[in-house]
Amino acid sequence: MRTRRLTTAAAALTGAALILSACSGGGNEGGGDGTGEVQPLTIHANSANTYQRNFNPFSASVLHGARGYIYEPLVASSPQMDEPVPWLAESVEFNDDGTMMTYTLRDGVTWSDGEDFTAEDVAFTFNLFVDEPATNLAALDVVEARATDDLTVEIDFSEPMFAFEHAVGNTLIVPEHIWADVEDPMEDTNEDPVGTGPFLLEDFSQQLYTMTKNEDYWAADEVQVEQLRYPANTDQTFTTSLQSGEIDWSGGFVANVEDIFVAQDPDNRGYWYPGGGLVSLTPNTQEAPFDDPQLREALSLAMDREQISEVAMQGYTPPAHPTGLPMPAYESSLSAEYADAAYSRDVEAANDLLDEAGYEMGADGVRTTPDGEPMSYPLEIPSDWVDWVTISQLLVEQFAEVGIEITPQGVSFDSWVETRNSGSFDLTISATAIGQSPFDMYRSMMSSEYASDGAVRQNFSRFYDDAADAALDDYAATADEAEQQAALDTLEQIFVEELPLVPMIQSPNWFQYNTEHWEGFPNEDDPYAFGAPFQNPDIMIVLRHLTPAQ
Amino acid sequence: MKYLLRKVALYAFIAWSAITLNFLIPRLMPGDPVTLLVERMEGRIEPEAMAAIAESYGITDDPLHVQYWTYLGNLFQGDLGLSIGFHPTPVAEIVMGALPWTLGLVGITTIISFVIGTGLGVVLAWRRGSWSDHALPTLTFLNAVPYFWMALILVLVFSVNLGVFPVAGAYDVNIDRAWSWEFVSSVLYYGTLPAITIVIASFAGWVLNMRNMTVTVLGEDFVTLAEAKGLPKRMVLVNYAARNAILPSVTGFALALGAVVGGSMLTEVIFNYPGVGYTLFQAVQNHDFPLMQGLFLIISLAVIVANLLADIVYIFLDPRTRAEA
Amino acid sequence: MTAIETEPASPTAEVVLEARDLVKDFAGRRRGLRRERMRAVDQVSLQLRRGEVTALVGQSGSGKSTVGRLLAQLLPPTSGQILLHGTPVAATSGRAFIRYTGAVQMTLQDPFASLNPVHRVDHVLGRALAIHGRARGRDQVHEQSLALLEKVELTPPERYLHRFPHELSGGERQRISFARALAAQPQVLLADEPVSMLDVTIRKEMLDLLDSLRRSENLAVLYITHDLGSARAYSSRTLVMYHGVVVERGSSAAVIDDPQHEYTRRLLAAAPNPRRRLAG
Amino acid sequence: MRLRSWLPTSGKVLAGLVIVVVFALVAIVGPMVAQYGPRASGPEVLAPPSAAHWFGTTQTGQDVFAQFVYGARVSLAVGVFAGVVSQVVSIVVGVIGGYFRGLVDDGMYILTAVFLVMPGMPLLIVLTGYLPSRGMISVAVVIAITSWAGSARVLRAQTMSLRRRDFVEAARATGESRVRIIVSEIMPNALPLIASGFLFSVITGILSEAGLSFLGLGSLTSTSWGTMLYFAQNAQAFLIGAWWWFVPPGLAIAIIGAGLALINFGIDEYANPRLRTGKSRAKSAPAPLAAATAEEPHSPVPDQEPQIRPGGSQADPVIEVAGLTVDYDTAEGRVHAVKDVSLTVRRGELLGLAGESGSGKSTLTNTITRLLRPPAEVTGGSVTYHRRGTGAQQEPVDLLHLPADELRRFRWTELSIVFQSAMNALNPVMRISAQFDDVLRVHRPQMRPAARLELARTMLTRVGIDPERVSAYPHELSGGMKQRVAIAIALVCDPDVIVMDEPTTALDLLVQREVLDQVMALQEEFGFAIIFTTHDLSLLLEVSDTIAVMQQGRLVEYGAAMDVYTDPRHPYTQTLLRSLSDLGALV
Repeated sequence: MRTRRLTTAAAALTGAALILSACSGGGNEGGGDGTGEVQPLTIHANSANTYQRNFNPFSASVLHGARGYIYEPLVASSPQMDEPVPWLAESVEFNDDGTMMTYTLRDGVTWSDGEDFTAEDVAFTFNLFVDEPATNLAALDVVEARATDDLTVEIDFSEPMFAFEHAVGNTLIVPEHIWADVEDPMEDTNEDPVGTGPFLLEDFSQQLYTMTKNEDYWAADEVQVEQLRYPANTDQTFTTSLQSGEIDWSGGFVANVEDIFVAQDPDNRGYWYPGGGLVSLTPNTQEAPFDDPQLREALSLAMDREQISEVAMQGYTPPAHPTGLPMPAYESSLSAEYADAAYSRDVEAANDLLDEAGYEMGADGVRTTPDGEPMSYPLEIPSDWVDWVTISQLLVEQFAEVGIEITPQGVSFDSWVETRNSGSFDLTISATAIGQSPFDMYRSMMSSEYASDGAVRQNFSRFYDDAADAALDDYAATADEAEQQAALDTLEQIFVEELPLVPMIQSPNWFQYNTEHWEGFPNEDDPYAFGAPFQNPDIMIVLRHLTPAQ
Repeated sequence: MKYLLRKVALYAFIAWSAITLNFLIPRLMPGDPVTLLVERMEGRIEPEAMAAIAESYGITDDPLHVQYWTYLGNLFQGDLGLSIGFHPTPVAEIVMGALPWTLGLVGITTIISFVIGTGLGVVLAWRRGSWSDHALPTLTFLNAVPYFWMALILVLVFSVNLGVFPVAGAYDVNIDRAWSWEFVSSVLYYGTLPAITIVIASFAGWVLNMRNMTVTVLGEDFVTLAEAKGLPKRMVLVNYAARNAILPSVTGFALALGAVVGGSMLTEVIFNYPGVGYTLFQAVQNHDFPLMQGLFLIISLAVIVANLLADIVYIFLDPRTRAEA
Repeated sequence: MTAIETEPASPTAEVVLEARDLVKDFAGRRRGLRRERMRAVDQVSLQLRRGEVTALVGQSGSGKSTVGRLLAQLLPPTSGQILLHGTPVAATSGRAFIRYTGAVQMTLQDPFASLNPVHRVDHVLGRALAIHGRARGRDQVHEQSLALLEKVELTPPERYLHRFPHELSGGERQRISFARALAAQPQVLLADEPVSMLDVTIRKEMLDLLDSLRRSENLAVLYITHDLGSARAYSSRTLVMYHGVVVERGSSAAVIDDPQHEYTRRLLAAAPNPRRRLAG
Repeated sequence: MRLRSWLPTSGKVLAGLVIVVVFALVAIVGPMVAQYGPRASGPEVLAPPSAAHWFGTTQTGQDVFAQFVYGARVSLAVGVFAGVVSQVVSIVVGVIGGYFRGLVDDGMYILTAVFLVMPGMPLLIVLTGYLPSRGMISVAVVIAITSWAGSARVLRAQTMSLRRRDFVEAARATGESRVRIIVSEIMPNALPLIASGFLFSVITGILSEAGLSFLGLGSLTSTSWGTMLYFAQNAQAFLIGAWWWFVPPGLAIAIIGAGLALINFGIDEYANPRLRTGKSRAKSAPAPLAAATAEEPHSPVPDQEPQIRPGGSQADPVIEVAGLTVDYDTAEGRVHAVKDVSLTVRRGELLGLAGESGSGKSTLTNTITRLLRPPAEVTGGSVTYHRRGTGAQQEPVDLLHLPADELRRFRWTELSIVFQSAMNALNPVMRISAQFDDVLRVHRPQMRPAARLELARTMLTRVGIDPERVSAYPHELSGGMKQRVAIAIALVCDPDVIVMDEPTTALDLLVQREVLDQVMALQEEFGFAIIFTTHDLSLLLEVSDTIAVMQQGRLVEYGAAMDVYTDPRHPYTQTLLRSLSDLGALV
C-alpha cells in the first residue's frame, strides 16, 4: 500500500485501508466451491487487514466490487479503452450548447430485488448530486434531471459538458426505491446492496467477502465467473498469497515480481503495468526562481529519468512522456509533433542553459540565483513513500551535477498535502491521476480555474497561462473531435515548452494475473482495458473477457 | 476504602487527561481530514461538496470549547464519530470488532508470559549462584530483541520455510465463523505463532524483574526466620519470598498491559492479525483521525481500568495498603 | 502545663539561645475533610547558656528531636519564639538561615547516615568552611580542615582528609560530624543523640570529646538523649520530655537522683542495672 | 594492575561495556571505513556479501554495510538523545517533586501518573502520526515524551527517601542551600538510578525508533537500523532470502540492547548487593565484618588469654560449642569472624552473649542456628546439641552436620529464634495466625486447624497480648507487640533453646523492660534456655545467669554474671564496665 500510493490514487480512493487478497482454501481445490463446476475468481484489489461492511457506492471506502459488479454506469469508458461501451444506457445525445444530455436506457434491466430499472432511478441519482453535494464525486455541474418516459432521461447542466461526457456516463446508478428512504446517503453503509450488476453479495466477514453471480443479470450470458472472492490481505500476506498461487487477479506493488511471482509458474503468471498517471517534480511557478521556464527546462535536462525508473521503480514503469500523458492509454491523443518524443538527459546543455540564464556556479559547486541566493532547496516528501524517498535521493545526485542542491525532507502525509496545497514550497513531488481524458489531466495541471489565495486542490505548481486556459475552454465547448484534438495539440505544446511540471515517470497501473483458473486478462499484447482490479469501469470489461482455463 | 477512593480519583483524572489529550492532539497538529479525504478522491470534489463532506464528518469552525463540549457529550453517548478510512462505519463498531482479537491474543499471552516469567524468576532467584546465573545474559538478550524482528524471523522459519504455521491472519477464512470446533481450532492454530512471538519477546522482562525482587526479599529477616522455623523450602519460597516479591510486579503487570498492547501492535501488523494494534496502525496510515482517537482512548481507558483493578487486587495482596486507607 | 521544677538553676552564664513556648504541630491523618493535627511539641521553653551542657531526655516520640530541629530552624515552629542572644529569629531559609547556622549548629544521631557516602571528608569540611566564610582559598581551607580534624582528635589529620565515610568507623564519622559543625565556629551545638548508635567504649570517648569542646570553644550544648545515665554524667541541667511536654527540669543531679515526676521515675526504674540484682 | 582496578569486576558489566564500546566504534569509525555512501545506488542489486560489499547490497544496489554503519550512528544517536531528554525530564520532575513535596510534588506526581498509565507505544504512534516533520530529532523527542515517566517515578521515590536521610538534614543544618543539596547531596546518591534509567531509556529509544521506522512512521530520509528493516520488509527481502539485508540491523538492535541491559545489571548489583551473582557476590563482605575490619583504634586488642570461669548454672548442657572458628572470604583475604570459641549453654539457663558491633556474636549465633550464609564458612570446631530425655535419644547431635531434613525437624521444635527487629521478622502479608499456623502444620501435623488456632491464641495470651489480635496483620501491631508475637511464635513448639538476637534493642526503655519481664517469666514457666545477645552489657548483667563477652571474634571472658560484674578479669571487660560506669549506667 505504501508504495502504491505513489502510483494510482485510485487504489487509495476506495479506502487505502482496504485490501483484498486471496486464499483459496483446500476446500476449493480440484472441483470448485460447491457448485462443482467453476472455480471462484479470487481477487486482491487493495491491502486490508479487515473489512468493514460498506457497499455504499458514494463512500470513499466502499468495498471493491460494489462499483461495477453491483452498481453499474450508464456508459463505461476508460482511458485505456478504445471506445465507450454502452451499459445501462444505449445512447446519449447533447443539445447544441452541450448543457443538456439525453440518455436512452436499456430495456429489460431489473434491480437485484426484482424491481424494474427505469429512467426515474437515473434521474433520482443525478438529482441526488444536487441535494447531497457530497455524493457528487465527479463534481458534475448538474442542475436538474428528469425522466421523460420509462427509458429516457434528460439532465440539465450549468456548463457545456462535451469534455465531461465520460464522467457523466460513468456515473453509477442507484435504485430510487431504496435510496429515496436513506436519510444521509454519505453516512449509510448500505450493508445489503441492491444493484443492477452481474453479482450479488453472498457472504461477508471481516476477513473475506464473496459475491455470487446474479442469474437474472441483463447480460448474464456474457459473464462466466460464478463467484468472486475478496479475502483480506495486508501487503505482507498479499505477497505470500500471490506467490503461493492463491490469488487469480491482483493489483498491488510487488517487489521483485519476476522472482517472487512469475518465476513460480511462467506459463500462467504475468503482470502488466501500463502507465496510469504521472509523477512529476513540482516547482512552485509563482515564486522565484522556479517561475523561470529556463530553470525548469534545465532541471528537466539534468534529470536522469532512466535511472529513476530503473532504481526507484525497479523498471516497472517507464520514464514520463514529454507531454506528461500516460502511455499507452493516451497514445492516440498525441499531436503529430510529439508522437515520437522522448526525454534524454543532457547535463552539459542544462549547465549551459543555467549559465546563460544567469545562475552562476559557485566555488562550492552550488549555483546562486541572479538575486544572489544559493540554489539549495528542501524537497518535502511523505516520509513513508518509499519510491519517492528513493527518487529524491537520486535527484540529489543528479542535480548536484548542475549545481543545484536538493535536501530531501521526510514529512507526514498530512504535512506534505498541506505544504503542497498551500504553495509554501519551492520544490516538491506530486502525482497526477490519469483522469477520464487528456483534457482532464491537462486541466488539473494547467487550469487557472483552480487558482486560489489559500489552498489549491489541483494544479499544485500554480501554473497559470492564458493560452492554456483558452485551449481548455475551446476543448470543453465543442463536441467535435477534431476541434478537441486541436485544443489538445495546443495544450501539449504549452506543456512541453513551458514545463508547468517537470515530468519524471509514469505511475503504473499495478496488475498481476494468474491464468491457472481463469484466462482472458488484458496484457501488453491485448491492452483492451486497464487490468488493475481496483480500476473502474475497466473491471467490468475484464470480467466479460474471462473464461475458465483449459 | 479511602485508599481506593484516592486511586479512583487519580485514575479519573488520568482518564480525563487522556480524553482531553485525545481531543487536543489532532486539533493542535496540522492536517485537515477533509482535505485528506478529498486527496483520496483525487481532488475531483467541488468546494461546496467539500463543505458538505466536512459537515458529514462533524468538522466545524466552532470555537474550541464548543467543540470540546460536543466531543464530551458524544463520548458519553458512546459516539466516537465516524471513521474516515472506513467511512461511514462508526468508529465504535470498528473498535469493538478489533477488541476481542487483541484481548484474546494479547491478554492470554500476557498472562502466560507473566506466569512463566515470574515463576522462572523465583526459581532463578532461589538457585542463584549456580548455573542459573548464566541464563541471565540470554534473558537480557531476549528482552532486548525487537518484537517485530523476532516475529519476522519466526515467520520466515516456521511459515515460509517450514510451512508449519500459517503466514498470517486470525483464522482460515474458508471456515464458517461459528462456535464450531473447526473454527475454534483454526483460531488457535493461527494464533499460535503470534502468541509464541509475544511470549518469547516479553517473558524475559518478567523473569529479570521477579528474580531481582525475589533475591531482595530472600535477604529479608522474615524469610530467614521462615527457614529457621524449619518450614519446607517450597513453603518458604512461595509463602514468604514469592508472595512478597510479586507485589511490585502486580502494578508492573497492569502498566505493562499498555506496553504490551503497543508492543504487540507490531506483531499484529506482521501477522495481519485483526486486532486493536493493527487497526491503530491502519488508522495512522490512513490519517483516520476519529479512528485513531477512538482507539487511543479505548486503549487508554482499558489500561486505566487495568491499573485500577491492579490496585484493588493489591489491597487484597498487601494488607499494609489497607492500613493506609 | 508547667514542668516540675526540681531545683532552680543558678543563672550564671550568659543565655545564648532561648526557646519560648515552642509549639509544633504536624499534619496527621486526614479524617473526612479535616486533617488531624498532631502536637509534637507543646509549649516548650528552655535556655542554653554559654559553656554549659543542657540535656533533653525522653523516649522516642517524646518530641525531643523535634525541639532540636526547631532550635536549628530546620523546621518552622507553629508558635512560640526562638531568641538568639535575646533577639527573636525566624529564619528557615535564605541568607538569614545561613547566618543563623553560623551561630547554631546541629549534629545528628546516626553517624552512618549523616555523612553523604559520595563525599570525602575534605569536601564535607571544605563546604562547611566555605558556607560560613571561615576560610578562603585552597590552602586556607586545607589548613583549617586539618585544624578541625585535630580539634576532634582525629590524628594525624592528613590520614583522614581524603577518606570516604565508609572507610571510617562509627566513632570517627561522628567526630567528622562534630568537626563539620565546628567549622561554622558556632556558639551553640545541638547534639541529637550523638552516641546512641555507638558502642559503649566509644560513647564515653565521644561524650568526653563533646565536653572538652564545650570548654575549649565555650559552647552552649544541647545534649538530646534517651539515656538518663549519661545525662546525669555529662550535663549540668536536664529537661525530661514526655508526649511533647517538658515534665521535669532542673539540675541534672537533682532530676536524676531525686525524680519528682512519675514518668521520670518510671524511666529510671526501667533502665537496666545489675546493682538491682546485687541488692535483690 | 592499575588498569585492572578500573575494569568492572562483574563479567556481565564487562561484556556489556565491550558491546557498547564496539558499537560506538562502529558508529564513529564505520562511516570512515565504508567505501560507499549509505544511499548511493549501484549496479549490483541484491548481491550477497562479497569482498566488494561486505554485507551485500539492497534492492537498489545500496551497500548494506554502509547503511549499517551509518544507521548505527543514527540509531544510537536517537537512542542517546531520547535517553538524555527523557532523563532530564524525569530528573526535573522526579527530583524536584520528591524534594520539595507539597503542591509542586502533587502536580508532578499526577503528571507522572498520567504519562505512566497512558499506554506509551500507542501514544507514541499517535503523536508520530501527527508529527509534521519526521526528522530523527522530532522522533527522538516524541520517544522521550512517552518514556520519561517510569524513571521519574523511581527517582521521586528515591529522592523522597534520600531527603529524609540524615546527611541531607545534616547538610541543611550546616547551612547548605537547597539547590546545592539537590545537586550535590541528593543527585550523586541517585546516580545509579539515573544511570540505570538513562540506559533503559536508550534501549527504549533505539527499540522505539526501530519500531516506528519499521511501521513507516520514522524518518525514512535518514538511514537508521529501523529504516533498513523497513526498506528490507518493503522489498520483501524475507521472501527472496536476502538475509544479509535484514539480519544485521535486527541483530544489532538486540545485541546493543542486551549490552546496555547487562551494564544496567551491574548498576543494579552495585546499588543492591543482594543481587550479585557468582564471584562478585562472594567478594562483597557482609556488614558485620565490614565493621570488624574498620577497627576502632582505641579498642584494646584481645592480647590476653580468655578468662573462663564456671557459669551461673549447674544444669545439664543443651548446646556445647567447642573450638568453633568461622572464616569469611573477602577481597582482602580470609578473615576470622569467630575464632576458637568454646562455650556451653545449659538447660533453663540464660546465657548472655555480650559484644560490640563486629565482635562476631551474630556469626556465632548464626552458626548455632545453622543460618550462616556464604561466604562465611565454618573452618573448625563443633556445635553439639543434647536432647532431653534418656537412652538412645541422649545421643548428642552434631548440629553442624545435620542432614537437611533432620535439620528441618530440629528447627523450632528444639531451637527457635527471636530476631532483633520484629518488624522485619514477621511476614508483612500474612496474618499472625497464619504465621503460627505454618509452623504447627509442619511440626505438629497431627493437630487439627481449630486446635492450632487455639494454641496460637493461648500463646498470645501468654505474652500478654489480646488473643483476638491473632487475626491481625503485623503492621497493625506496635513494635513491642510485634516483638512479643515473635517471642510467642518462638515458644509455640516448646523448644529447649531460644536464640534471642538483640530482642529488645529496637524498643523503648519502658517497653524493653516489659518485654524483658515477660521473657523472664516465660522462662521460669517453660524452662527453656536462652542465648541472649546484646551490646548492652548492663542489661545482660542484670538478667543473665552466665555471661560470655566477645571481642573481635574471640571469647574474652566467660562466667557467672555476678562474677563478671563484680570481678571482671579481662582488660576488655574491665574497660567496658568502666565505660558503663562513667556513662552513668551502673549508678
